[in-house]
Amino acid sequence: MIHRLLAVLSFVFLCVGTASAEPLKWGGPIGSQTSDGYNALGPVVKQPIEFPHYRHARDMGISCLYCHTGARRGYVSVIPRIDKCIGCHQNIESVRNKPRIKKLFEYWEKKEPIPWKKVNDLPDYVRFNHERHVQRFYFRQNRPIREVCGYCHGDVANMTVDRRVKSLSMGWCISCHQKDHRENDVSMKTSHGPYECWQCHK
Amino acid sequence: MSKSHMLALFTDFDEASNAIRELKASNLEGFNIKDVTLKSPIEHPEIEELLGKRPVYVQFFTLFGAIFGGLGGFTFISSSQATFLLQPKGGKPVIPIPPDMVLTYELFILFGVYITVLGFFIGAKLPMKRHKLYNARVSEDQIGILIKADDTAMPAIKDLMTRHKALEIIGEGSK
Amino acid sequence: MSITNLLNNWSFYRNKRPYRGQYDLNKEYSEYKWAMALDLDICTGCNACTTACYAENNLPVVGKKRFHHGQVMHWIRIERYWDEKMVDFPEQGASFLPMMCQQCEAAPCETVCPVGATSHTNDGLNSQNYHRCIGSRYCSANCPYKVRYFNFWNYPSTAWPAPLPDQLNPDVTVRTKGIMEKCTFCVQRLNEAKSRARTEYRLVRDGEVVPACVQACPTSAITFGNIVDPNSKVAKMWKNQQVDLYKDLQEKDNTVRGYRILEDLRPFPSVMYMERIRDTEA
Amino acid sequence: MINTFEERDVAVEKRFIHKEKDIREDIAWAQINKDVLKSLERPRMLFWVIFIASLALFMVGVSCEIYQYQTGMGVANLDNPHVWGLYIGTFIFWIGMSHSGTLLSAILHIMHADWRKPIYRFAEAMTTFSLMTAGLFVMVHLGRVWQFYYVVAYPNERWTWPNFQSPLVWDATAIFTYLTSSMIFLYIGMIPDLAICRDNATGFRKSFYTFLSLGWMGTDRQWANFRVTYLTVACFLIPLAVSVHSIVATDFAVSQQPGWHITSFPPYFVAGALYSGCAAIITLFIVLRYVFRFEEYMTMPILEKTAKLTFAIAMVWTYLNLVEYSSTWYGDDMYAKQALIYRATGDFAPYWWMMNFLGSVVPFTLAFKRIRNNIPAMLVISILLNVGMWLERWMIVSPTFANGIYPWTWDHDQWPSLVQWGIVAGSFGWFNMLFMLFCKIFPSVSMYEVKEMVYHRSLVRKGTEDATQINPELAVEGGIAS
Repeated sequence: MIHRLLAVLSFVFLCVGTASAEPLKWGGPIGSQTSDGYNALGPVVKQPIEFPHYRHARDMGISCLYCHTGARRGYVSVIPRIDKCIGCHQNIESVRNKPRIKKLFEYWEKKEPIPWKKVNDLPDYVRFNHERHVQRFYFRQNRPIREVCGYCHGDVANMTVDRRVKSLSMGWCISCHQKDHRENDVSMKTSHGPYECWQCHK
Repeated sequence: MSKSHMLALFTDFDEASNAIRELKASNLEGFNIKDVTLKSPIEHPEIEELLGKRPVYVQFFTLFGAIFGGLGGFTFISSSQATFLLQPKGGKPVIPIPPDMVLTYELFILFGVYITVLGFFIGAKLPMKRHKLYNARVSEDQIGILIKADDTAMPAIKDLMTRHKALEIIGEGSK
Repeated sequence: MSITNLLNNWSFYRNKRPYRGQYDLNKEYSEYKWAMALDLDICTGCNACTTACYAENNLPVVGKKRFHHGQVMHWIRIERYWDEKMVDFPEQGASFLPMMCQQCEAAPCETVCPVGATSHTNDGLNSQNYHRCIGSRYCSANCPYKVRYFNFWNYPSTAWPAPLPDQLNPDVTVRTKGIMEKCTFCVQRLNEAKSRARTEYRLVRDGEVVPACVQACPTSAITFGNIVDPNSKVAKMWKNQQVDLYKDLQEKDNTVRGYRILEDLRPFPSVMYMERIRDTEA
Repeated sequence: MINTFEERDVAVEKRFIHKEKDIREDIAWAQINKDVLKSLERPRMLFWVIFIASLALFMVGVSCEIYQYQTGMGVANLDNPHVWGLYIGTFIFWIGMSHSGTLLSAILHIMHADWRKPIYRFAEAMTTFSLMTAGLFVMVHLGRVWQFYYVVAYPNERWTWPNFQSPLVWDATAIFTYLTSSMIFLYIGMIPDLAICRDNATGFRKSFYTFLSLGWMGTDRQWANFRVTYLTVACFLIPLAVSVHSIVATDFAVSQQPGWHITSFPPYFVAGALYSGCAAIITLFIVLRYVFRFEEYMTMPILEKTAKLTFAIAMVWTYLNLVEYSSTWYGDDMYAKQALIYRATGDFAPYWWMMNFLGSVVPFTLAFKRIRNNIPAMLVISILLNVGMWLERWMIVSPTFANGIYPWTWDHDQWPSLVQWGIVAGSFGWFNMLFMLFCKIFPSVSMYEVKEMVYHRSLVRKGTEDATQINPELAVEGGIAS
């Protein structure tokens, strides 16, 4: 009996294994799997100041590109310098005495940069080109900026301190690159992302 | 009707085959030639023939495994070459036939062998627990005939075995 | 399902490179094919290109002993030959041949890499993916020009003592031990130029971007550009020298000097050399 | 003139059965069990000497590899055009050595040559262990060993696949297939013997063999399935073995290097593989025969037959070697011609000539019966042949790099460093160690097949003595077998 069961099981295993083999299945879930799972939150990063993203991006409705200026013209999206923070906050007296703002001004008076920590960190040999993605999806397709950034960064506008949301593994990148996206909001022409090694790896 | 087992050990292989031949011809009630199991230190195709048709299905496993390995192998290789990350390689097509054939051939053999062996384990019912009437001497130099029959037929069989110079007859009860 | 993909695109997957018209402005994904033309008559063998390459691409300096043993890491090297028969060695000068990765269209190194660390890009470059490389060194064994260099030692920890790491180019990986590397035509510059051009809805202009060696060459012996664009300097030079990218045996007049090295092995290199002419009677 | 059956049988007997008694036919079956099982318990002192020496040698290799792992491939004294060295040469050597195990166990099994029965088990073990050693060399050779799994095709989070066009991937697949298949073949063929061990062992060993023998009882059903399976796997193994070494040959033949780009490489490699494997079988035969007191089973006629086989394969190899040279010489490829001249006259010339001498001239000593029956001489000759075959592999790899197509990269001061030599020596230690352990733990003479051999011969003898009862099938089988 057990042998017949073994035979059936191994046959089933072979068939299921073949059917679920990755090359036979485009866009399957395998590439998106990481140790912490799909769409699970990454590790908690302790920042020097718990920057309230929700306050700026959601409540105030500030565009992501206002602070992360590099995203539309370079590889790196840039964490804003302290003078950018001060430029606004020196005119906002109402929150001046809040503990986080006090901390901010402490750094400003000490003339020290804030030692922010990187949250969405890629390996050093990978270069994510923010410019291309922002140009394509924000400037050409006219999608809302929070949606464009949110592909990879998640709903930052509802977070306080940013946490990594997507796995950011190579397979995850590719799972999006293989899809056809419209080239701009006028034409219906679509194309997929590039897939050469040298597009991202340096 | 309760059934019991009996193991007869022989040193003379000719006597053993004669015993089986006679058993087969005897038409005892409560006994079927299918219930005879031969245990021997070496293989005896000639005695196995006497026991009647006991087909081996290993070759069907081999066939399945080889076909699966060959077709599945080629599909696997060529479709993984043609996945989204397809990278053109030095002047060759994305799916080059000769290299894929080499790998297909290897996978054909790999699965052929694996599934043949799987078939062997299934066909020979391995791994199994040894029968309680197993005797270590059948792995040395004696041939053993294990018979399952009705209790009523047992004395006659035992008598037949003794006539054929069985060295020892071990019954279920006598152990 | 990929089987449908296989069946639908079978003829595409069976296409061999290079095929004529592969690089064509009218077709998708073929706006660029980077190529070089190298005039040996102008080259003075000054090694500026090598030096520039060391600076641009984070090449480790290995020292005299390892250089002598052949563990040197120069992506572009100046080869010296004393091959002119008319004059004896002291009188004649050396002829120089700068040799870098030829970015072959049918690169022999690509097919043999077990992990696919090296493959072809759409711009006709022969890409080398350092962190995919496992160091089987098969590509070097199969490269007819021997322009692939293997990191035999752990250079990141030895080649750049304390303040030197600050001068490394952040756009280029510092390669660890046990991997293969080679000339990239300074792909970090090309990618940036392409991205900039794309943002501005245009193609890269001729001369807008050059690799470090071309930039450093004091005599402008090397010309670099996009051969797809018929008006680019390099395309004109290829055309004038009657060298065709898709041919393994060129039919040309005696008056032209252009040739590609080891063309008979059919790697279809992307670098055209122009023969040196020497007035031996003078 | 043969007119009657009786006369025919007498002739058959004269010709095949009584000519060479490769094994005593009246040996008691219990005695076979006893003799072989003794090897699991009390080998001669030499066993431990060999084992300890191999272990020490292996440790030398391990320390060299650790040093190389931490420092980089530079310690192997390779350089940039000359990127492959002894590692790849020795890799081919070990792959090659594995082939004769398949020759003895699968090919001769299908051809009913039953003189192989006492010696095929250890040859099959040799296949397995030399393949393991070869696999290690691939690892040792890699610049980044810790990433070796990139070659394996498995679904991963990078969505990448190995490059299936690369001969190295074919190699990996072929070696994996060959290693696992020959291990399975070895194991399946050993199950009846493991059952014998189980029935005779006590204590911890009993449970060990009980586990491995899977409850084998030798029933007719088991034997019938066993026979079909063993034959099928043998049939698969023969083309597999040929394909494995052909694929190793394509590692070279596929590339553009002069001296490698040769069509006759695959058969040349296969012949060389069988050659070095047969020579290694002779060496191990002599060692095992002494160490485990197997004089009764590993008899001189069997050694002689193996020696004849070696001689024949040596001549095949010599022929293919000459084909390689002459096709290059008369060919049109100036690069290849110049590489050939370089081998014969350049820096590697002494080793090249030595290789040709050891590979093609030394085997002629095997043509003499007196030498074939002289054990010390056979030991020396078999080792010499293997040295020759090892040199052959080195001569394939190194001179080509030293003198390739591109003159700027010609490299004449290439000599393997102590680290390379240490790892190569360590591999011999590793192989010997595993092999000796195998022979100590598992029966290295196949008991049930020796019994079959004795049984069939006694049947044939009985048949020829009593011409009326002859079973023609058995007579023919025995005839071919001897």
